[in-house]
Amino acid sequence: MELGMSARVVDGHTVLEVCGEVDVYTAPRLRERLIELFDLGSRHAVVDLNRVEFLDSTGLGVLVGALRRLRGVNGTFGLVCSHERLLKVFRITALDRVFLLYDTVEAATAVPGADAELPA
Amino acid sequence: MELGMSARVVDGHTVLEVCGEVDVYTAPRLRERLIELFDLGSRHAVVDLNRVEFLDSTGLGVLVGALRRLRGVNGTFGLVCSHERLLKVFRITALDRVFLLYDTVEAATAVPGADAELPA
Amino acid sequence: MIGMPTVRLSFSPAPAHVRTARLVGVAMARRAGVAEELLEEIRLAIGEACSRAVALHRSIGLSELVDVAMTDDDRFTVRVTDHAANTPTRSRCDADPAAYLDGTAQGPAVTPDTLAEEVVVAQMGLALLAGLVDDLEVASVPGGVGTQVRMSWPLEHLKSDDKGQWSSNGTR
Amino acid sequence: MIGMPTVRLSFSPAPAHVRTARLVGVAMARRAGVAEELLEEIRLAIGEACSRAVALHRSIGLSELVDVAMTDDDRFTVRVTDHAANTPTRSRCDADPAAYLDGTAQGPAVTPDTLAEEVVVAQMGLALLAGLVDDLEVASVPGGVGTQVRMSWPLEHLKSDDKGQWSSNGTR
Ligand SMILES: Nc1ncnc2c1ncn2[C@@H]1O[C@H](COP(=O)(O)OP(=O)(O)O)[C@@H](O)[C@H]1O
Ligand SMILES: Nc1ncnc2c1ncn2[C@@H]1O[C@H](COP(=O)(O)OP(=O)(O)O)[C@@H](O)[C@H]1O
Repeated sequence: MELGMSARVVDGHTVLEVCGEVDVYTAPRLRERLIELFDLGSRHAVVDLNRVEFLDSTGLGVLVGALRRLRGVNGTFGLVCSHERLLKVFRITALDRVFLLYDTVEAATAVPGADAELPA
Repeated sequence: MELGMSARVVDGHTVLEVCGEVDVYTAPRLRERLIELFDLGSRHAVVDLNRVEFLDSTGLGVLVGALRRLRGVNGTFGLVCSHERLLKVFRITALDRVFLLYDTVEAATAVPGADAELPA
Repeated sequence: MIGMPTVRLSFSPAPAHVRTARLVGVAMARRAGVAEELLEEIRLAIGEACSRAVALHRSIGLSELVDVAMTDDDRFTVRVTDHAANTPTRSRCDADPAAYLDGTAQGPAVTPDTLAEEVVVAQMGLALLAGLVDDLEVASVPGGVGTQVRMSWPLEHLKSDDKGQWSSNGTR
Repeated sequence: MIGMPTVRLSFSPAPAHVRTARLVGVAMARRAGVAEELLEEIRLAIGEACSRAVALHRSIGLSELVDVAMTDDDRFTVRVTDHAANTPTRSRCDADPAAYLDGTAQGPAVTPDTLAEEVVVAQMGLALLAGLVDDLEVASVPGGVGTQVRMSWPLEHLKSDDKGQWSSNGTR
């Protein structure tokens, strides 16, 4: 139910794994965390949503904001999302045509990226 | 959360194992089930509460009703209850001095009883 | 604002909704910052206060909604309000449970068992409320018909209210 | 009685309470007998309707409570009501999300990103409501200030209402 987040670097991409519910209550913390990562220099980010149980419009808004921010600096922003429950949310809002959606972290990080290792 | 019940005969006692929440919403079903067992001839009953997560005053009322009914026919009525969470409820209401409380089904069925096997 | 409920739940007097009230109460208490070890007694206390109100409404055929108001200012406070007129029958439930089992509390043994069970339930409900809740107050609704059970519990930790914003530079 | 809410939840316009509303809505839908496979969309739809109302109240600094009324007569019906005055700004959110990403929908690029995100959220919220709920109705509050989102879902199975009673013979 609560939001959990953990970041690592995979093949030059900053991968943020998210679990729990991303909603109007917790989305601000996802936004904060992404800003933190971008401020640390991440330009190629992947958000792994495969362990997210619930995603609402506020969560989508945060993801759209992240996409815009990385586009603005010629970065890339991918989403890992393979569960029908969440894919439905992207389809209904037509955001499946806006985001790059991948089934696995491997697929999402296969595109070239150049993020350095994260500071501890 | 929901109420689950299953009955068996152990050493001449009808043992009703209950799991889930016994509250103002589900207690009527516990009452129904006990009545059914008593109508089938059970005179020595044990209710196993060890898998009950929640018990409120309505649940207590049903247990008191069962105790009264079996006392009225010279039967016995024992409760299996070893978890502090539930014991607290019995203590606060002073019903720990009214019921025979046992830690295990074995202890509760050790007293002599004479219930026949349950019909399938 | 103290006294202004943060969440108010009103429900028709049906047992199923008592579960809803417990669910909401515990979820709110947890979020408000009540200590984890108090949550179980809050669940039970809210359930008892609501069951009592539901039973009361049903016993007099009152379909009006039962009210639960919750606030989390300095303490987590729950107010459960019924809308039944204050009659002498409402205080019939203060006998000793053991006496009831002896048959002495209910007078002649002709009392139907279902009524008797209701009396036991009411007694046990009050015993649980009084035994569980340190800060408990039962009072007539000011200027109206009904009774309000007010309970409160301390908050363990304060809530944070920070939220990040996309910085306006560096984005486009 | 049709129209008489079985459960009514009112909450101050805080994001945390949207979770409470989802929790209550799904618990009630399940008990009312809504098909299991509809619960996830009910959770999302109630969340979106409530988030919208909360955002609206907050955007105009309105501390009044948001209302959610639930009934389960022939269908499971949820009504989410805000109390914000109906102004033109309330219909600003109907642009295309893709256009927003291009920067074309918001006119000049000076729009702060945080506002822009709120617009996206509002668009997505409406898209989700419209896409998820077959029986959806958005209307001004009759004779008052505010908007009501009404949604309903079919009940799969009927509820039983039997409960056993201790037989009065054989007990004492
Ligand atoms: N356990 C928590 N985890 C993360 N953020 C929290 C937590 N508790 C509170 N917050 C933050 O505090 C904000 C306010 O929530 P809260 O004050 O608990 O709501 P309310 O008191 O109105 O029920 C939230 O938007 C959230 O960002
Ligand atoms: N899933 C269930 N399991 C057992 N009993 C149930 C169930 N659903 C309903 N009942 C019975 O139906 C009665 C009425 O509950 P219900 O009609 O669901 O409440 P409401 O409609 O007021 O929310 C309950 O007291 C209970 O005995």
